[in-house]
Amino acid sequence: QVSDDVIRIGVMTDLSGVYLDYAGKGSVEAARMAVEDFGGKVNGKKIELIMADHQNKADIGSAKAREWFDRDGVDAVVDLPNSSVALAVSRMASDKKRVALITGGANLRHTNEECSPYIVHYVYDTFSLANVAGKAMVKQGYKSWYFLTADYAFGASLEKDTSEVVKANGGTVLGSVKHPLNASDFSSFLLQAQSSKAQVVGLANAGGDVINSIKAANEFGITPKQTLVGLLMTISDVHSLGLQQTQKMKFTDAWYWDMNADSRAFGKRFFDRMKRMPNMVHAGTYSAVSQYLKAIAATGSDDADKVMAQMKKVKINDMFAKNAYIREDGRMMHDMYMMEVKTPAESKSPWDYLKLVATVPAAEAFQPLTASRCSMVKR
Amino acid sequence: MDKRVGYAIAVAAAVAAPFFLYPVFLMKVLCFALFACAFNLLIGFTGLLSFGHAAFFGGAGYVAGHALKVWGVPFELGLLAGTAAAAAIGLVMGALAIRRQGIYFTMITLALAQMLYFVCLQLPATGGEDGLQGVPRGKLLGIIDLGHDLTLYYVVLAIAAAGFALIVRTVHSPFGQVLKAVKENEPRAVSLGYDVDRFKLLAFVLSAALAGLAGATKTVVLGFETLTDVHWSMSGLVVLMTLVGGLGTLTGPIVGAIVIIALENKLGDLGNWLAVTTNVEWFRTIGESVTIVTGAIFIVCVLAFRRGIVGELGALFKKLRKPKETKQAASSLHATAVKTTEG
Amino acid sequence: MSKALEITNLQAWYGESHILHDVNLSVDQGEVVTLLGRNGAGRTTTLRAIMGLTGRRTGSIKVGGVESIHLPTHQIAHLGIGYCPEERGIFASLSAEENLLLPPSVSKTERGMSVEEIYAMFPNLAERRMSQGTRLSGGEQQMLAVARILRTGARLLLLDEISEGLAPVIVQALARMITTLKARGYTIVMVEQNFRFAAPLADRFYVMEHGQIVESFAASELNDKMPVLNELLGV
Amino acid sequence: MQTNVLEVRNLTKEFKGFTAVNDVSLKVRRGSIHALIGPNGAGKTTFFNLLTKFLTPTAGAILYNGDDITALKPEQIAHRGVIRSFQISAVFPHLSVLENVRIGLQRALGTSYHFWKSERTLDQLNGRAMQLLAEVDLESFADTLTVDLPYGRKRALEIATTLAMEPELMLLDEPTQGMGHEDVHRVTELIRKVSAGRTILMVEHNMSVVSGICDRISVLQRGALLAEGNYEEVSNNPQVMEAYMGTTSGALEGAHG
Amino acid sequence: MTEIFGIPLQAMLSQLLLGLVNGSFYAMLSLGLAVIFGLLNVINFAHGALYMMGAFLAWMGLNYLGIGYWPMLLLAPLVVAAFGIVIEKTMLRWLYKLDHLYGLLLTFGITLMVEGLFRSFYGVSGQPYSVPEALSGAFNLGFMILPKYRAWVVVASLAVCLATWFVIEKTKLGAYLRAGTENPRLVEAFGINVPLMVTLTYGFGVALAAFAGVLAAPVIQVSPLMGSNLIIVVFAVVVIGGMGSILGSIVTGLGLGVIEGLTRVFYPELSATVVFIIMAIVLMIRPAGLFGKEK
Ligand SMILES: Nc1ncnc2c1ncn2[C@@H]1O[C@H](COP(=O)(O)OP(=O)(O)OP(=O)(O)O)[C@@H](O)[C@H]1O
Ligand SMILES: Nc1ncnc2c1ncn2[C@@H]1O[C@H](COP(=O)(O)OP(=O)(O)OP(=O)(O)O)[C@@H](O)[C@H]1O
Ligand SMILES: [Mg+2]
Ligand SMILES: [Mg+2]
Repeated sequence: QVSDDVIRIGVMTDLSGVYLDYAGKGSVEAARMAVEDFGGKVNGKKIELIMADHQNKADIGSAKAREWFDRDGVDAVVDLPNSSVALAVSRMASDKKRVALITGGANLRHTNEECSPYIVHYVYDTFSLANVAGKAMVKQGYKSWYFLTADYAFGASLEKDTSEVVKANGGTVLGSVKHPLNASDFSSFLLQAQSSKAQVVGLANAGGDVINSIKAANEFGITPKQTLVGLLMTISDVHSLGLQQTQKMKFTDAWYWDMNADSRAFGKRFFDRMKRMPNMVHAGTYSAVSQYLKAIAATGSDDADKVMAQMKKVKINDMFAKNAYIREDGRMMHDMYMMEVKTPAESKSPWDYLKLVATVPAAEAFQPLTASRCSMVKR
Repeated sequence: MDKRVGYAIAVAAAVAAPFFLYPVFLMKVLCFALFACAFNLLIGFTGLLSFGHAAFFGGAGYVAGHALKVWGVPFELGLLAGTAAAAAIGLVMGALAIRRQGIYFTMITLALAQMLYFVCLQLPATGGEDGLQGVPRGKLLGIIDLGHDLTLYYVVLAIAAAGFALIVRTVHSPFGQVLKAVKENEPRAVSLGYDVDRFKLLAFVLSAALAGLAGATKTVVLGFETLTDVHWSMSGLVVLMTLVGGLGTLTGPIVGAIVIIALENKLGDLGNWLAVTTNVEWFRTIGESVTIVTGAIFIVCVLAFRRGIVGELGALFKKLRKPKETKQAASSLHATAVKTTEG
Repeated sequence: MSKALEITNLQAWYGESHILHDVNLSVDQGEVVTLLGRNGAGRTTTLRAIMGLTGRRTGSIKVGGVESIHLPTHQIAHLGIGYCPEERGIFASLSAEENLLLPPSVSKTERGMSVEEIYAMFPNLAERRMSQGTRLSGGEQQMLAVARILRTGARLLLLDEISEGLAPVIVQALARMITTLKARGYTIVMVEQNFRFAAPLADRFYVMEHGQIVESFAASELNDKMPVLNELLGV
Repeated sequence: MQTNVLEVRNLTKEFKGFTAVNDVSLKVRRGSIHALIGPNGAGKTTFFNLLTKFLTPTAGAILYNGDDITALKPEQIAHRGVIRSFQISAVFPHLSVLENVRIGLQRALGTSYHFWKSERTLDQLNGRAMQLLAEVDLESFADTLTVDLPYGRKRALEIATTLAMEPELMLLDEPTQGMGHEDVHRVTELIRKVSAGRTILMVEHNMSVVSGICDRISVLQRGALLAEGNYEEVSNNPQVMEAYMGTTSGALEGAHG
Repeated sequence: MTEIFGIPLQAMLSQLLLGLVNGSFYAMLSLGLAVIFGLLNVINFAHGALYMMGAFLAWMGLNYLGIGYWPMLLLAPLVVAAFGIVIEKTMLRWLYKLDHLYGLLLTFGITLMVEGLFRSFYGVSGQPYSVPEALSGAFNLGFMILPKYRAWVVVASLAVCLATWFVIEKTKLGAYLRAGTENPRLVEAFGINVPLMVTLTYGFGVALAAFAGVLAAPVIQVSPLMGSNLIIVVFAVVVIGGMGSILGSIVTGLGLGVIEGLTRVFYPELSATVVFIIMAIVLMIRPAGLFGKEK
């Protein structure tokens, strides 16, 4: 019983704005690869992949999603970078009983206030970013922290969560400075971080702000003495800055292409198509789509309730994650990693950028169910 | 006479539309149409180009959303709160900006609106980049459930129509007369005893309030409000709508809003359709280049179609009508619009 | 020797409106010619058309024998023309003296009046030389507008209503100035409303009406023509 | 009632180191036509600007009907009945002639801020507007767009609009400047006509106009009052002849026609 | 250690200095806007996009052609000037007779297109560009480490700004420009090739933007969005300084950079809005801006 005999998956992403490199076309390609790996069919039913650019506008995203669900018979949406779009679209998916596989979004609310039986939060969230960085770093002896925080909700919560973790693990927070979103120059803020003499400067910001902070940190001679930790960073950022600037930085990652044979194989395939290596969002999108299709294959139905039940039932073992599973609140539980950027000398080949510092098991990385504010979680 | 026929046809079309098109999409178009008309009230009839109208649109959206969601006020009060907030922001912004003319005015509105953007970004109440989600629609007059799209559609249609009627009336009011005079020759208006700054300010506040009404309504329709609506690119968008439709024409902004909203939402589909029909894969990329296409439209409009769709049509009909006095009925809507331009 | 200015069959438009219809006139070297006419007759437009400042224009305008109808404005000026516009065109962001020194020399051979000569002719200006251009009174601006084209070496002067709004004492000074200029061999085309001012100065008159020349005569015929002028201008 | 509508006491205006109006005291008698003449740059326009508060005086007081109005704003002065015209024509070009006059009349209705009223509520003013247009011979142009009017007619329209304000005191800055002879004549007659029942203060270079209609003449020079009196007195004042006329000719007639 | 309002004097000094660096960018950009506005009466919304283009050209020069920083410092502005000249000749030219608003709208459209194109070719995360060899390293000023490159930015931009100011206010060419600002047709009637002057002015104005862009390339990531983040602040700077005032744009640009820098220490939350707040205050007191002339 596949509705109208086609399984439709919609990749909703940002094809023209700030998440272009972070998700964007790479996510579309990753989803396409997953579909291809099924031979374009599940149980003889055709799989159709459609995509849309939400332009980082929630109203465009939700209008598109509405059309997809009501008219085009889309069964699942995937990716959803940009938290306002992700919130609006996943809400609509829940209303219409369709599956939302959030691989690009980082908002903790998807598995808390906004949780629903139809939402899977797949790759990472702000809690895990903070948690992994805080724990792993303090354990490695980086005890004193200073934060450079983007002055809006995302930055503030990232800073707050990380501080709590740092303190809980025996570290200290020496202070923080707030900078405006899209600041043109970070030197003033970094000088304040420098004079704090903290071991770690945590970057509680994202995108261009991360990149420009790192540049200024190099210029003012902060980096060799103090360690920069990107609280939200991907390999795409490392690539665009180059190893010279980013060497020895640390950041939290959910996946790296050079971790095992499977991931390397995927990385190479992706590279051949996109001329760049995938980041965790791309890999997560591939994995999420594959798991979704597997669940349809297993249940023989594209009914959201059945598929979701199936997805939550099985263990996930693929190139993205080993021994992972989807928790009752929709959180996909997988190990997270603390990565360090290699020095130019250590790097042997193009895109050979990172080395593993620590693995944080899923149970430690993500928000424990006991703390969940999700209404589906039974206590 | 024929003006009425034109309006009647428009109303009939609007009433029937939700049976053919998405009500939510239509409501969004209506909200933007009202927004553009409100904006046009300022540029078209006082000659002041504001590049900060997003502040009213989005600001009202946040206030209305907050009132409805957090304070749980009824639907009408929510809209009212949004509108009043926009009027208040308009008053402050106007009081600062009105003292300068032309391009200075434009830049000041732009900068002040950007300031509001930063405030919205930082305030906890707005939810930062998550936006304000889950705004309830509530009930009209406490009885009629607005959860149903079609019901809400007619309510929104009524709101937009009322707003539009108020704009038309304002243009053709004693106040509108003075505005025209001020636009034509400001020192002379002063010497005749008119406090021109207050007239401009009132026009500005009116425009802000109506833009706010549009923004508040949009928030209720979609159920959320995000930073997009207070960002300066939203101000740019409303300028584009008005420009495409016809600056200073009464109906132009409506047409412009329809065209631009449709474009924003459907450009990707259009690209895919072109790719399928012509077999040129390149067309698919159009969907990824909304900003480039928008920019191109701006340039083309400014260089070649300054009068906008309605303005150009009006001029065309005027030309056609000159030799023959027939065809009046068909062109009535546009002709009236054009007449107001010249006024 | 070629004519200083020879206009044949000139048509000119402002946008869509056709203002000048078939204007023909010629001015000899060293002559002072006055264009008379009612408000809106097209006299200013004629001067502007010579300078290429109207919209479209057709016909022929020869300046010192050189065809200028297809030239851009700045090249027309370099044929040796000094233009004093009706609205004076004093620059607010420049001081009076900067205004005076602004126009570049337009002739390779001729040197215009020196600044000293000019200040001697208009003592008011010397006094206000450091003032911002538009802070000058209406009359002072008018003087400045005339004064600044005398410096450029232009031999053909186009003067539009230079006596307008001036005190009688200044008007008389201007009359003396025109006489002086004429004696120095300048060619002058004046547009004047003020017939009493123009009458004794001009060698020849053209009368315009509705964008056309309707009458032309020499100074010697002036008395004979008074009835016609009376009818055309109400003089 | 005061015999003087306007009394100016020791009015001074300095622009950075330059005194444009210097300690001028002047009385304008009710019902008169008072001319202000003087060489270019004497400060006449500046003086007008001070009276209407388009410029702020450096020192001195302006009394209107005995009240000190020195501190009022331009539009407040207009409300009191002091209306000026400009040296260059001031009309609303894209309104019809009738609408131009109505703008002047409209303020009295008190509905100028009423954006919710129909503009048809203004039709009640049409009668009065036509009367005013009749006064300046413009009835036949009522529905014409103002840009299309000839220059002289525009000045007439401007006067009609000014009259609509029921001014007690009209300030006219060179009302005949740039006009052809017919127009000069028409406007002169018009001024004479409208002067009935009100006071007019005008700047004018055209001596035939001044001598024809003005009751009293003040002569400014370099910002200061040089002479005052009727035409006879002023025109025979040797200082005035020297400053304004030049010494060549005896009569204060000038080159103007 | 001496403290001012709880901030060590040394920190204060270093923030002042950094503010000056940012101020130099503001000054250069607002100067370009002022020059263009002066003669063309166009608010060049595309200024930010052209600044970005300058930075990108520097990067492209290095990556595709192997041309280093110093040649690009000259070449990039020239290329952008050429681009500007094409825009002026083919588009802006037709708008002069109309309301200035159309110029703003046109350049707004150009901005969207230019930024969109760069974004679709180069993504958004940007391209790295490192400090030129000769200027790497830093001065130890005792109270802070000042990267040599930042010092160079201040020196270079001040030199360019002052040279521009001198030409416009003190030379005959400048007088033509100022007169052309008011009444271009008349200046042309005096025999000056105004259309050419206008074209070159636009070229020069956008070259200033590109120059600032090249200067910025080693400091911030070269990304398609770098201009749009900056341009609105620069607009506010221009309003505060008084539009069209050359000196005003230079002084205000530097001054606001410094004030913004201090805000970053005393009250960082406000640093994004402080410029706009100052703008509001200035407008209340002096509607024409600090250096602007009342109409
Ligand atoms: N820029 C313009 N656009 C359109 N029409 C114009 C323009 N300038 C002048 N005209 C029209 O051209 C005609 C001739 O005007 P022109 O200024 O040449 O008259 P004039 O003889 O100099 O009279 P005046 O005494 O008013 O200066 C008038 O009907 C006028 O309305
Ligand atoms: N804003 C100002 N700043 C400086 N000086 C000024 C200003 N306005 C006028 N002036 C000067 O004041 C003097 C008087 O100017 P005003 O315009 O009042 O003269 P006027 O008597 O009206 O002359 P005209 O008959 O030529 O119009 C002039 O010398 C002028 O340069
Ligand atoms: Mg003329
Ligand atoms: Mg005057």
